[in-house]
Amino acid sequence: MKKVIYLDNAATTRVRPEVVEAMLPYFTEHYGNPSSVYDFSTPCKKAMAHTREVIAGSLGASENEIYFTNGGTEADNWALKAAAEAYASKGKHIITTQIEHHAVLHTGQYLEKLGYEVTYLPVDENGVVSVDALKKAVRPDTILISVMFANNEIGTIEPIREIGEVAKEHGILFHTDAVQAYCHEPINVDELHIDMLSASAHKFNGPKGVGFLYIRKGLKLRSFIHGGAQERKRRAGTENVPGIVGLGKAVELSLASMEENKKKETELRDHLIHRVMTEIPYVRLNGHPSQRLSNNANFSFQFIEGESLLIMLDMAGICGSSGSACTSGSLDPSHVLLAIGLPHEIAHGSLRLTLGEETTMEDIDYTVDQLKRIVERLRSMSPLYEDFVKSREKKENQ
Amino acid sequence: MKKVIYLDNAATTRVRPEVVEAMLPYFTEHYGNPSSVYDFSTPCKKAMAHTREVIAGSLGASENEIYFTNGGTEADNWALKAAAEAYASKGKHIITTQIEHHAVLHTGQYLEKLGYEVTYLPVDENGVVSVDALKKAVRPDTILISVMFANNEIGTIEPIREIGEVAKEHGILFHTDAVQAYCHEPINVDELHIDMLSASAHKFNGPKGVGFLYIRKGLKLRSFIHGGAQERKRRAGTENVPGIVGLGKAVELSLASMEENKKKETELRDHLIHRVMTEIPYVRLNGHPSQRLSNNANFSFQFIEGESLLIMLDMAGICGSSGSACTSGSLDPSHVLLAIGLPHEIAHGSLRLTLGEETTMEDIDYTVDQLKRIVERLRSMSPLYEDFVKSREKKENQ
Amino acid sequence: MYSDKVMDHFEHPRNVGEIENASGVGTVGNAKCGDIMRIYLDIDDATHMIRDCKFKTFGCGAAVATSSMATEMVKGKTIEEAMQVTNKAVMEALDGLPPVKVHCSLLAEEAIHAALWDYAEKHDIKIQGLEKPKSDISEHDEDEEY
Ligand SMILES: Cc1ncc(COP(=O)(O)O)c(C=O)c1O
Ligand SMILES: Cc1ncc(COP(=O)(O)O)c(C=O)c1O
Ligand code: FES
Ligand code: FES
Repeated sequence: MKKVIYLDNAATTRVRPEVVEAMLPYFTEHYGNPSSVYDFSTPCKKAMAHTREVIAGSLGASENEIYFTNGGTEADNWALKAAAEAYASKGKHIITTQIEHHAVLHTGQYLEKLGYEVTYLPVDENGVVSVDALKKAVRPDTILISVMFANNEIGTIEPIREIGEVAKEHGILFHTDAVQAYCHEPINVDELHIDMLSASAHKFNGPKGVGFLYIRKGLKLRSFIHGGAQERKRRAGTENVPGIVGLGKAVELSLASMEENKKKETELRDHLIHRVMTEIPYVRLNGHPSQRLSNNANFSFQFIEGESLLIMLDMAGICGSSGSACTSGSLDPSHVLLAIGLPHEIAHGSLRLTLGEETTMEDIDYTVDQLKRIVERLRSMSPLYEDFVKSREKKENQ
Repeated sequence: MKKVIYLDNAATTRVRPEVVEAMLPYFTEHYGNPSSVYDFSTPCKKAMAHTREVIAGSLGASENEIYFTNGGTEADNWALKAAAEAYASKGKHIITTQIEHHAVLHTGQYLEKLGYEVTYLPVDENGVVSVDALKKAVRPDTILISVMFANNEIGTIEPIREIGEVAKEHGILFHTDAVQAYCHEPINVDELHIDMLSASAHKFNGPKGVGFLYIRKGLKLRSFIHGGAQERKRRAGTENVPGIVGLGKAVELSLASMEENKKKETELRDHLIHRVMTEIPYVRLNGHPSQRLSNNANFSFQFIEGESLLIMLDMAGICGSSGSACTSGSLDPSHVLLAIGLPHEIAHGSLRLTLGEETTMEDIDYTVDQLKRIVERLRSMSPLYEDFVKSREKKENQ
Repeated sequence: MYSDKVMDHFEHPRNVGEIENASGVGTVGNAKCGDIMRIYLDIDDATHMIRDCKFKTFGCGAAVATSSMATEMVKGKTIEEAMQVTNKAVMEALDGLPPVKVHCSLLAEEAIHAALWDYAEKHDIKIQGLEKPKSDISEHDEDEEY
């Protein structure tokens, strides 16, 4: 088998072997239903309580503010729909941004159909939401602000603290989609005035199919999924105990190595960015130059198309992505890249490389070498490049 | 460690070791995001396609009618809410039963708050829904009939074929919550005129946190969870690939041994019922005497309370349940037992024992022996039994 | 779910049974969950000392354990002292109960009060602080803790 260099850690990550190890007993040994009375299910209840404690600790929250979900998408849907429902009598205006993940954007659009009004804040060329624009958008009937902690495509980290302060000042609920940031960046919900926060285990070497929504105590949010009395009557359905155990273990391991890992990733990422920017012509770095996730690099290569690039990288054993993996069902250029002002044809030629804990300097160097070759090759096939070269020659000759 | 006799297989089941085995590579080896372009995620896509094929085959459906969810509760919520939304212009009347799982009942109540009208059909003393009552309940504005395939507490199997025929005749959508029946009873969606069907892997020795909703082709049902383009744009969120692989394996294994397993379980169950009914006085069998799930036995012991019974069984190493595990957060007697006409105090003294593929005749005999001892002990502490004995003595002395 | 103390009292309940010709008998039911408890008291008419106390309970683990503990706590006490045995005191003695089970401990308190009331009626005396027992006990629904 050929070696694979996996640089798509924003799409999903490898589950750490220790996490799988921790989950295993809960499939065949401690398989009880946590809602049961008998002692046989005690290990399940304890394990769930432990994960809740670990997560609460990681956010400066308390255990009964953590609600397990089946992932980030469900958490986002729940936060937006339940907040809209709960506070409809106060108002029907919601503020979010143009660069949210589809889990928030499409939920916003759904709420618009139900009669809510949604403001999608623009961002600057680095993908940063303007706090001033937010302040101007606030209205007396605004009930919810939802701004992602860090963007999944371009890695920009948003000014969450300032946004939280605006929300607090106006008594508006503040939700943040922290799916890309949780366990990658330190987060304290009180310091940042966060009322709700979504996270997903598979983005930090935990299992797929489990995540959580933090809901600040006192919020009158109802269920999104109705049924049994699980999760203090707020999230029905038999709990995914092995998944929840894996989530807890992944949080513990990630937190323990977060600082070190960030340092290592930043170094590798900066090396990657430096080499690409200096060795490949006609390329743009997308996202904020410094205020970005330590594992994210996003480039636009002029004159070439992203999918072709991905396929050729794949042939070289490199996994990258063009826009968000979740949306690759669609052919439109990424809404995030359009929001930062890229013209369509440049947005199409973008590549996201996201590092993980296993990425090495050799991987990065190999990737850049291949990238140079592939970009050159694709450009040699591109009519856009041909036009460009010809018009440049013309200018030079004049 | 003391031996545990697990007789709560309706609450959840042990994951089969072969199922765990099948899942393992998808945590640490084939961990790609199925939405990705690169070859690295091909095994994930193939594995998901395989599960879809297996499930479609098991129901006589086609692959693009199977939508993965995170369990039975989500499938039920989706089916009811999306059908209500999609067909609201035709009418706002829904028919279901009084003995549904809370995943359906509470969703029905939620829809009532949104302005829908829900008829909850009564059942007879064996828990069977009357098809005549259903026919009378149908109105021109009825858009959905939701009747469970088999009840989770008392095991009664409902007359699904007749109900499907009524639905078909009137052009009404028919959803069945088959969480307890799927992989335990043969089901063909065409023969039974089923339009939507919910199932959950952990009820047939698959993993928790994964299930599916079958949606007949052509139904205009929308998303319930909004976001990325997964599941043909109908169910957003990164797919729980290991869970889906486990689901597929569990279906394959269960189907292969279904007939044999049913035969074995029926024999054990009948032995259990026979011994309890003949050796313990003042006991009632709940549910239909023959038209019931092969693994379900449900008794009401007069003069004693269910939780005490469960705790004492637990001390003897036996796991049973009183009412549905999911609802044990509540103190009310089970709505199912009230619906079949039991008075409160008798409903309180009920015990559900549900067998699994590992249950042996020795387990059953040991359980009955313990049960006799415990029932006697609890009755000796019961003021109700005291009153009963005294009034009986009085009558005898007269 | 339950503390070791609760489990001990459940597994080995103290004072289960009846008292023939008891000085006072009280039976109460809990409307919320349909459970029933009966307390028998044997009281010294001269000293008002509770010489013996027995119970029978149709109820959950918490109901059985609180009955057992409550009978232990009132035995050997005077009527006045027994009035101080509140459901809170019983719960504390059991190292606490799960929140959904707090109401079960009310059964024990009310059953003792009902038995004392029966005694007071039979002897035509008044007991300080004792009110006519309710036939149904229930407390306000604890709201979901958000
Ligand atoms: C920012 C962001 N929000 C939400 C999600 C959705 O999470 P999940 O796919 O785990 O449901 C993702 C990842 O796909 C994401 O990157
Ligand atoms: C009949 C029935 N429907 C729905 C459910 C809910 O399934 P899950 O807990 O897997 O979401 C269950 C089991 O708890 C059930 O027995
Ligand atoms: S030419 Fe194939 S996606 Fe545009
Ligand atoms: S639940 Fe009824 S007394 Fe405890």
